[in-house]
Parts: sequence; C-alpha cells; structure tokens
Amino acid sequence: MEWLRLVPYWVYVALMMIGLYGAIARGNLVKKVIGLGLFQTGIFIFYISLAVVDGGTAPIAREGWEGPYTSPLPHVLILTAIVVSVSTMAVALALVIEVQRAYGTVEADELAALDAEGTEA
Amino acid sequence: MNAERRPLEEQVVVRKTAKLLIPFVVVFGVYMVTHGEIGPGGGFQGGVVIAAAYFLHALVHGLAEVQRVIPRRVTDALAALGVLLYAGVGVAALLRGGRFLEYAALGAPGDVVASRALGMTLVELGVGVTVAATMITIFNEVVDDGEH
Amino acid sequence: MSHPDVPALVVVVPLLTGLLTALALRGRWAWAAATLSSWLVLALVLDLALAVQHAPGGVVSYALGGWAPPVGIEYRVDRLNAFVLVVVAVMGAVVTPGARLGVEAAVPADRLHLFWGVWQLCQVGLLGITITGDAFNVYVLLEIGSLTTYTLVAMGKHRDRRALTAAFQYLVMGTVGASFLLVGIGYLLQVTGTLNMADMAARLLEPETARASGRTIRAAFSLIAAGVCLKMALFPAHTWLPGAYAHAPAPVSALLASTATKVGVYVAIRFLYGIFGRELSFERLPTGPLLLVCAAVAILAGSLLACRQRDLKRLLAWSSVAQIGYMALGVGLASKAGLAGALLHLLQHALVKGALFLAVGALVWRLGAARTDDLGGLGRRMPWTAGVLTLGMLGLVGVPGTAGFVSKWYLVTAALEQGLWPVAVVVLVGSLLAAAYALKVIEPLWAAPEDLPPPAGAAAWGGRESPFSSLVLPGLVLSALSLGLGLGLGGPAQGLALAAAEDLVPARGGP
Amino acid sequence: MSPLLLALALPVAVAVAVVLLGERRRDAREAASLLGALALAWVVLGTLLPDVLAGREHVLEGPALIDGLPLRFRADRLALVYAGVAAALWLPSALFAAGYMRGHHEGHQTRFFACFALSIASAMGIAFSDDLLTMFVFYEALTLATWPLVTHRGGPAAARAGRLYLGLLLATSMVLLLLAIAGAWVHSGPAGARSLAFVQGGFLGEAPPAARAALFALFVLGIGKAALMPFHFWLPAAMVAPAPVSALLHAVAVVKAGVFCVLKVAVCVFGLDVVAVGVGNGWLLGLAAATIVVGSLVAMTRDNLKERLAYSTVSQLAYVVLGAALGSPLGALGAALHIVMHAFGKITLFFCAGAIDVATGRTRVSELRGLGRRMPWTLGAFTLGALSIVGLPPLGGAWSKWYLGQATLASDHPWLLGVLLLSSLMNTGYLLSIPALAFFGAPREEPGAGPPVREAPLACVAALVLTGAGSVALFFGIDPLVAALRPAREAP
Repeated sequence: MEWLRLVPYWVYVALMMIGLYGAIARGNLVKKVIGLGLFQTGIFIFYISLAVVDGGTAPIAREGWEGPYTSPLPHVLILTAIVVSVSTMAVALALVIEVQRAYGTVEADELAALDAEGTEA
Repeated sequence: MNAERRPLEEQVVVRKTAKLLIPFVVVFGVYMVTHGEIGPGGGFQGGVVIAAAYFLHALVHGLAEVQRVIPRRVTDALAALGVLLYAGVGVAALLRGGRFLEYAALGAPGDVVASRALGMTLVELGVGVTVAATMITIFNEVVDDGEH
Repeated sequence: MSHPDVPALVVVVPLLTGLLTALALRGRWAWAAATLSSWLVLALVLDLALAVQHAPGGVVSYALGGWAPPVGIEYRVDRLNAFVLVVVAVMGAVVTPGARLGVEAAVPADRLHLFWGVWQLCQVGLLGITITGDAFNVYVLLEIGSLTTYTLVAMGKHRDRRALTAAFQYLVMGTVGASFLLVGIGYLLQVTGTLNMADMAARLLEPETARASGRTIRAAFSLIAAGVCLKMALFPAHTWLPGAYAHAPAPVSALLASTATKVGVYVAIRFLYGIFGRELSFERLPTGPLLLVCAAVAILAGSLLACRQRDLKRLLAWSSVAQIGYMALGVGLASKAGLAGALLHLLQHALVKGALFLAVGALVWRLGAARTDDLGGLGRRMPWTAGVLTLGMLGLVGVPGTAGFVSKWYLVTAALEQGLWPVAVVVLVGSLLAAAYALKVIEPLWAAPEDLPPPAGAAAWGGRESPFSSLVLPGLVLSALSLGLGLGLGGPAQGLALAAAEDLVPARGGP
Repeated sequence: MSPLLLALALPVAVAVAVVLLGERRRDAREAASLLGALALAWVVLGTLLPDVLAGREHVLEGPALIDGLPLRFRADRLALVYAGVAAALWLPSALFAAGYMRGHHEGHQTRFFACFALSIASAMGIAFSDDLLTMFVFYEALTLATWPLVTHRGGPAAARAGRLYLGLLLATSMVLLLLAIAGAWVHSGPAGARSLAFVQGGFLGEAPPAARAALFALFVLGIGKAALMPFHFWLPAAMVAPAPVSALLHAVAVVKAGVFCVLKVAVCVFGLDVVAVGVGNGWLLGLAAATIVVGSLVAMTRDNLKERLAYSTVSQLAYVVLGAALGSPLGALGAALHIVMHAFGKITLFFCAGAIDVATGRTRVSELRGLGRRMPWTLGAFTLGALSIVGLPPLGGAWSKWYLGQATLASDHPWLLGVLLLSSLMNTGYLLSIPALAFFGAPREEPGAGPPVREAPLACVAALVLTGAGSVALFFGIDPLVAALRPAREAP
C-alpha cells in the first residue's frame, strides 16, 4: 500500500499544475485568480502531508500520552501561508474589480488591445 | 443587488436561523482566539470565524445594514489596531528588558508560565482582531461595487 | 557597541510607524512619519553595519522572542546582508522625503495615509527579507513586500489605467514565484528538518544528507531558483517588470527599482551561496552557465529594447532588466571578484536608478509626462534635474568616475580570470548599448532649445525648475553618493562588498 | 603644491572660472583662459620639463577608484612630449578661439571655453598617467569633454557628427580598450600581485604569447582616437565643429592622445622588445601603412578644406602608430617627435582654415583661388604648416620623418620607407597645391561681391603666425628634444 501514502503528493502536484495552467494560460483575470488559488492550495496539501508522522495524533498535550504527535511545525507554517494566500487573493480580486471599472472587461486579450490603443494615442 | 437580497431577508427560516446562529458563531470565534495558546485554534482561525458571522449578517440583511452596525471606518482601524497590539506586545517585552516578543519578560518576574500565557493570549487577540477586520474589509471591497 | 535589540528594531520601527500612519495620521503628517521612520531605520542599520564590522566572526545574531536558534526565528546579520540592508535603508531614507509631491499628484488626498502606511510596510518586507535568518520568514516577508508592492504599483491608476493591468500581471508572476519558493523551502524542511538558514546549510553539507536526499535537494534547488528568478526579474522571467515600473507613480518606481529587485538578488545570493553552498550550486549543478546565458540575454536584449523606448520610465524599466542581468552575471561567475562586482553593481544601480526615477518624477511633476521628445533644451530650464539625469545615465553606461565603472571593472576582470572572454564582451557591449540609450536622453537635454519643438506640457509650465528641496535634492544626494563611490571615496563600501564576497567564496589555493 | 598636481588642477580651475565668469564678463572669461594657458605652459615647460631632464622625479597618487588601483601620475620624458605639446598649444588655441568665436558670432561660448579647458585637463591626465587605468579614465574624460565641442553648432548635422564621434570612440574604448586593460590586469601576474602600472619594458612578459598578441590587437584597435583605419570615420565627421575645436581635435589633444596612448602602451605595457619580436605586429605595420596611403589618397579627392586636412591627419597619425609598431627605439623616437611636429603643423593649417572661414566664409579649396594676396599672413603660415607636414626642411616635420625613415630602413620591413615617401609625395600634391592656388591663381571676381576681403581678426592671425613660427623653430631647436628623448629608450 506504499502508493496510498503518496496520494497526497500526487494530489498536490496535480493541483499545482492545474492551478499554474489556469494562472498562466487562462485569458480571464478571474480565472487566473482561481488558478492561483488552486496552485497555492496544492502547496498547502503538500505541507500538511509533510507533517504526517506514523501513528501520530494531533499535537495537543494530553495526560498519559507520550506521543508520537504529528509535527506541528508545518501546520503553523501553512497557517501563515494560508493567510498570505488569502491576502493575495484579496489584492488580486480588488485589482480585478478596479480593472473592470477602468476598462469594462476582464479578458486579457481585450485588455491588451485596449492598452495597445492607449500607447498609440 | 437589492432585488436579489430582499427575498433572502423575507424568508423567515433563514432570518431566524441566522439570528440564532450569529451569537454562537461569534462566541465560538472568540473562544478559538483565546484558546489558541494551549490547544487547536488561534487568532487566524478565530478571526475568520468571527468574520463569518459578519458575512452571514450581511447576506441576510444586506450590506448597508451591516455597515450601519459596524462602519467601515471601524473595521479599517481594527485591522491596523490588531497588528499594533501584536507589535506592541513585542515592544513591551523589549521595554521590560527582554528580547522582542519574549513573552517571559511580560508578566511578574519568575512566573514564566503565566507570562507566556499572557503574551500569547494578547498576541492571538491581536491576530484575531486583524484577521477578522481584514476579512471583513476584503468582503466589503469585493461586494461593495462602485460605492466610491 | 550597538544595542542588542537593534536588529529587531530595524523591522519593528517601520512596522509600528507604518501601522500608526495608516491608523491615525492624515495627509502630510503621514508623509512626515514615513520620512522620520525611514531616517530612524537608516540610523539603526548603519549602527548595525558597524556592529557587524566589529562582531566576532562578522555576524550579529538576534533570537526573536528569546527562543534560541535554530528553534526560534533568528535575525542574523553578516557582511552580506549588512551591505544589502544599508542599500535598502539608504534608498528608503532618500526616496521617501523626495516622494511627497509625486505621490500627492498621483494619489487622492483621502487615501494618502493608506499609501504612506503601505509604503512603510513595503520597507518592513524588504528589510525583513534581508535581515532574517529563517527561510520561511523569508517567504512571509517576501510576500509582505510583494503585496504592498502590488498595491503601490496599482496607485498609478489615477494617471494611467494601465497601472492596474501591470500590477495584476506583477501579482500573478510574483505569486507564482513566491509559491515556488515556498515549495522549495518545504522540500528543504523535509530534508534538513530545520528552517534556520545557517543550520540548513550545515545539514546540507553532511554527506549522508546529500546521499539520501540528493534528488529532493535538486528539486528544491530548481524550485527555489525559479522562484527567485521571478522575483528578481531575471530574463526570461522579467516580463512583469517593464509594465510595473513604467506605470507606477514615479516615486514608487524609484523605491522599487532601487530596492525590490535588489533584495531579490540578495535572496538569490543567500540561497545559492549561503544555503546550498557554492559547491552544490556551481560545481555539481550547471547553475553557472545557465545564469550566465540568462544574464547575457537580459543585458543585450534589455539594453536594445531600452534603446527603442520613447517614454523615459519605460526606458529606465528596460534598462533595469539589463542591469539585473549584470548582477546575475556576477552571481553566476561564482568567484570572489564576480560576487563583489554583483554586490557593487547592486549598490550603484540602486543609487543611480533611484536618482533617475526621482528626476523623471520631477519631470512628470512639471510636464505631466516624460518622453524623450519632450526633453529638448531642458538643460537650460531645469538644470538640476537635467544634471541628475545626465549623471545617472553616465552611471548606467559605467563611465569612469561613476560607480558603474567600478562594478563593471570587477565583473569584466572576474570573467577574464576564468577565461570567459565572451562574458566580458557581453558586459562591455551592454555598456555600449547603455551609451546608446543614454545619448537618447542626454543629447536633447543639452541641445539648444531653439533646435527642438517645445515640450508638450510647456505652456502650463513656464519653464521653471521643479521645487528644489522636495523634488530635486534627493536625486542630487543619490547622484553625489554615486559619484563619490566612483571617484574613490567608496572605500568602505568596496571593502564591505569584497569582505562579503570573501565570506561566501573563501579564497582557494592556486590561481 | 606639487607642479604635477598643479598641471592637472590648473585647467580644471580655468573651467570653473570660465563658468563662474560667464557670458556677461566675456573679456574676463577669455582672460582667464589665456592666463590659465600661460600658467600651464609655464608649469609644464618651465618647471616640470627642466626637473625631469635633470632627473628629478615627480609622482602623485590619487584616490583609488577600484580597491588597490589608485590613480597614479608620473612626469617622465615621454609624458612631457604630449603634455608639452598640449600645454604649449593651448595658449595659441585660446587666443585663436577668442578671435574666432567672436568673429563668427557663435553661441554658448561659456560652455565652449569650459569644455575646452576640461579637454586640456583630460589631456594632462592622459599624459601624466602612470598606469593603464588612470590613462583610461582620462581617455574617456577627454571623449566626454570634447563631445559638447563637436556638437557645438547644434542642429541635425552636428548631432549626427556627435553621435558618430561618441559612438566610434566609446565603442572602441569601452569594448576593446577596456577589455584589453582588464586582460592586461589579469595577465600581469597571479591574483594578489597584479598591477597596471606602466613599466619601461612592459609588464606582460609572463603572459602567454597568444594572449599577448590578442591584447596588443585589442589595444591598438581599442585606442580609437588614433584614428587608425577602419576606425577613423569620427575624425572627418567632426569637422562640422568650429575651427578651434578642429585644432583641439587634430593637434592639441584628441588624436594626439590616441597616438600617445599607442606609443605608451607599446613602450610601457608590452615593451619595445616584445613589440619588435612580434606580437603579430606585421598586420599592424600593414594597417598603418594602408592608413597612411589611403588617408592621403582620400585627402587628394576632397574639396572641402577641413575635410582634406582631416584625412591628412588620419594619414599622418598612422606614421606615429607605424613608429610605435616598429618596436625599435629609433621608431619610438620618430613617433614621439612626429607627435610634436604634426601638432604644430596641423594646428597652423586648421587655424588658417578657420581664419579663412571667419574672414571670407569660404570653406572649399576651389574657392581660395587668388586669396593669397588678400590674406598674406594666413596663407603664408599655411605654407609653413603644409611644408612641415610634407616633411621638408627647414621645418620641424623634416626631422620626425627623417627618424621614422631611418627606423624603417633599420627594421625588417624596409619597404615601408617607400610608403613614407609615396605619402610625402601625395602630401605635397594635396597640401602645397592650396597655397599655390591662393598665391598664384587669378582671383575669381564675383559680380556683386561684398566688401573686399581682409585678414581675419588679430587674435586669429597672431595665433597662426605663432604656431607657424613654432614649426620653424622646432627645425632648428631639434637637438635638445632628441637628446631628451634618447635616454628614454636606453632606460631598462
């Protein structure tokens, strides 16, 4: 059942790749943001998988339990990363809204066309 | 926008459930914030939960209503205040002769456990306030289309 | 001897003042707070740099929260990051006072306090990345620096809506880069079980680590290298930079061009030399050739594209792409002279690009835009601004007597030492291309005004110099610093750069 | 204050004074230039020269631009050849410029005189530099200081010429020359013991021959100011500048800086012995010879007076390079002498061209027919200058060509003497034909011509007579000069 232990890693890689594809290749800015979200979520899963210790329980001190615990460090780290990610999302969405207001569209190719007009004018 | 929201507010079940739920959500959030020092929880999670109460209220009663209850000025200020609290704890430790964020220097000398508990609780409180306020600000920014 | 808490204060001071600014201050007071805080930070950093000079082993360590490293987060200042810290702090302390008018012209009055708050938080991020000794902390602070940067760039929207698309593109690329870095750090954590960078480096050196996890280490290396390249805008990951610098408000461009990418270069040096180690990075993995090729393309293509720009900000932005190529080239040479060249180039480019963007800001403030077509005869009407532009451009070319010459000398000799004369030729040809775009700016500036049509905004402008003390003086200060470095007064800076390079690439026997 | 520092600082001080005095006090401004020139001539020729001849050393160390490589200056005999020329010719140039700029109603005169003084300062820096880096620094400073002069007139033509000027000079110096200097540094010894200081006999003895040959080529091609073909285009293009600038470029500072650097590099970086036994110098001799012949050939076809003189310079400078490339003490002596002789001859010719321009507005050779009777002083001096360039006694040019001819005969390439003679023949054709036309041609009477032509302003005429007489004086006063330069080759 070795492959089962690797499932989280496969999921993480798949999510990252899907997300990266979305962030880079999609023309719609909102879809790009969604892609970024997937991308980062993949990384969260990776970190959480890192923390697993065979037979470990949640790292809460209890009477009469000497361990093992899962490593709390990646959890703490990824909590921070989640906050960062949420902030990024927030800034990204705010930008998308501003773009929609200024250009009337959030499609990358239309934006590029509008920007090109601006340069020539 | 309002046309979509009104039916939600008129639905008695939704309104009553929300009314029932919101206090508990807030209390649970505060519990998570303050409990973070010894168990699962902490400022991040608790802050989000508290913010969720705000969202629920906004969904049911509309943005204008919830912003009347908690104006945007307040949330903006709270976001900065929370971080200030966090940093202030660090500086307080500095001023009391410890390292930056060295909780042991906070309380009565010698009582390291209590000092640490105090420091962590304050820091988590700061984090919780900031996270809640920030989530609310994000929500406001995204939902509040074209108001300024 | 410096106070033991100085390392923490370097980050805490701008954090506190930044929050207070956003919370409690308004308008010009916000700017004043930002200026004061930047000066305070500069004083702290200089104090710290002196402490590093005298510290045993050249390292000052600070354990946050009293948790001793490697368990707790450590702020660790050695000669390398002392050098970069000084660069960041100096730029902050000079650009902030000079940014007021430009920012007031670009940002609505009721948002100014937020702008200045974010401005200071951006410095928190940049200073924090540089000072911290904890790999994960680098990621978090990098994101703080980046998020604030996206916001600052987007502030250009009031003048030009393209600032929004530029900021969005920057955000996507920056987030992808930071995420790569995050995954790479995760791999390193998995391999070494620590996040403290010095501890990490020591554990990576252990032979059994390398044997057991060679593949993981290589994967971590690739991911981190890709992430760092995105952050420092090295070709081919530079695409976000020209738009962001061109459309941000000019003072923001001045701050970013002189600090943000520089910190990216620092992170690259820290990871390549400080964590993975020179042997792994350059002898077991083909980083050197790859970096050199990317750098060469960046230098040549960046300079060529700069030659084709008519908008001054865009021209300077493309020139930045090229100049980052020089730094990457020095890093890629993996020798003491090369690394010293990279560090000195980092310093000189920060000074010069900061001065240039400030001068362009002064032009924009007067003329509403800064295009090469509008420069005719400005040398007469705005002599100080034109002087700063001219000196800065000469610095980019690397004319002897400017600091640019010093760094290029190190880069060229480092390349020749290894027999890589094509690399040396690339550096020199890059200078020549820089001369081409510099001429595009200098020539009209000093040409007789009657030869050229008057600038577009000239009617409303009346042909006066920009306000001296608030717009011109900071650029002059930076120019003077750059000139001083070039004229042989930069001994301490050169010494520190060489010592930092020596720390990272210890002298080996033989030639 | 040491005389060496004084020689370096005086022109800078003049530039500052010129800027401070400005257009409102133009008489005082020109007086500052003249006094500065006089003082510099006294410092260089009256103080440094006797000291150096008496064997006293003057050295100076400046700040270190690059860690461990301070700016170093030294006054030695070879340095004084170039410094002496530049210092001696600044005075007549300043005099001439004062007359020309006013007579021609040029703009931006303050900028002009300031940049002129800065150019002289750079020339002093090059002359007295004691290591390659110092030389390079002032070499580039000279390029930048002369650029505003070349583009002085403004307008698209001047801008184009300025771009070509900067482009070629920067391209050669920043890519080739700097590469050569960096290479020389790396090959000068093991890490930690490297140096760029000039040494009689060179400091690249340890370098592998292939590297030496490559470096030599880089140096020679990189010193674009020597105007060796194919990097000579900047010189004819720069003739759009006012005549005093041409004098500066062709005689006082710029091209002389180029050939001086070539000579210095041959003597003090590679060593004449190394140059002689071959760092692939065959090609350099060929290139120099080709430049001599082709330069003269092109000059013969040009009707524009200044352009003809410019190609003449291209050709004559190659003599100096040739002398340096021969790798013999005699060749070096001839080369050093030719720097002096050509400077005095060519400055006279350019002064004359400028004086004719000021007085009549004529710039073409064919327009000079019969002008000799109207402007006897100017064209008389022109004749002297032309004779000196051709190399006929009793003018200074005879001596330098004599020594160069001897050096070619003593070398492995005696055919080069033929090149020298052929070129002198062509010089005669294209230079002496001009005074012949002016004195003996029938004046061309133009209907409705303005007032009769008179001599140029006194300042102009005085300057050109002075330099013309200088050429004659150099013929008779050659012995001390040769005596002074001879020991230079015998030093180890």
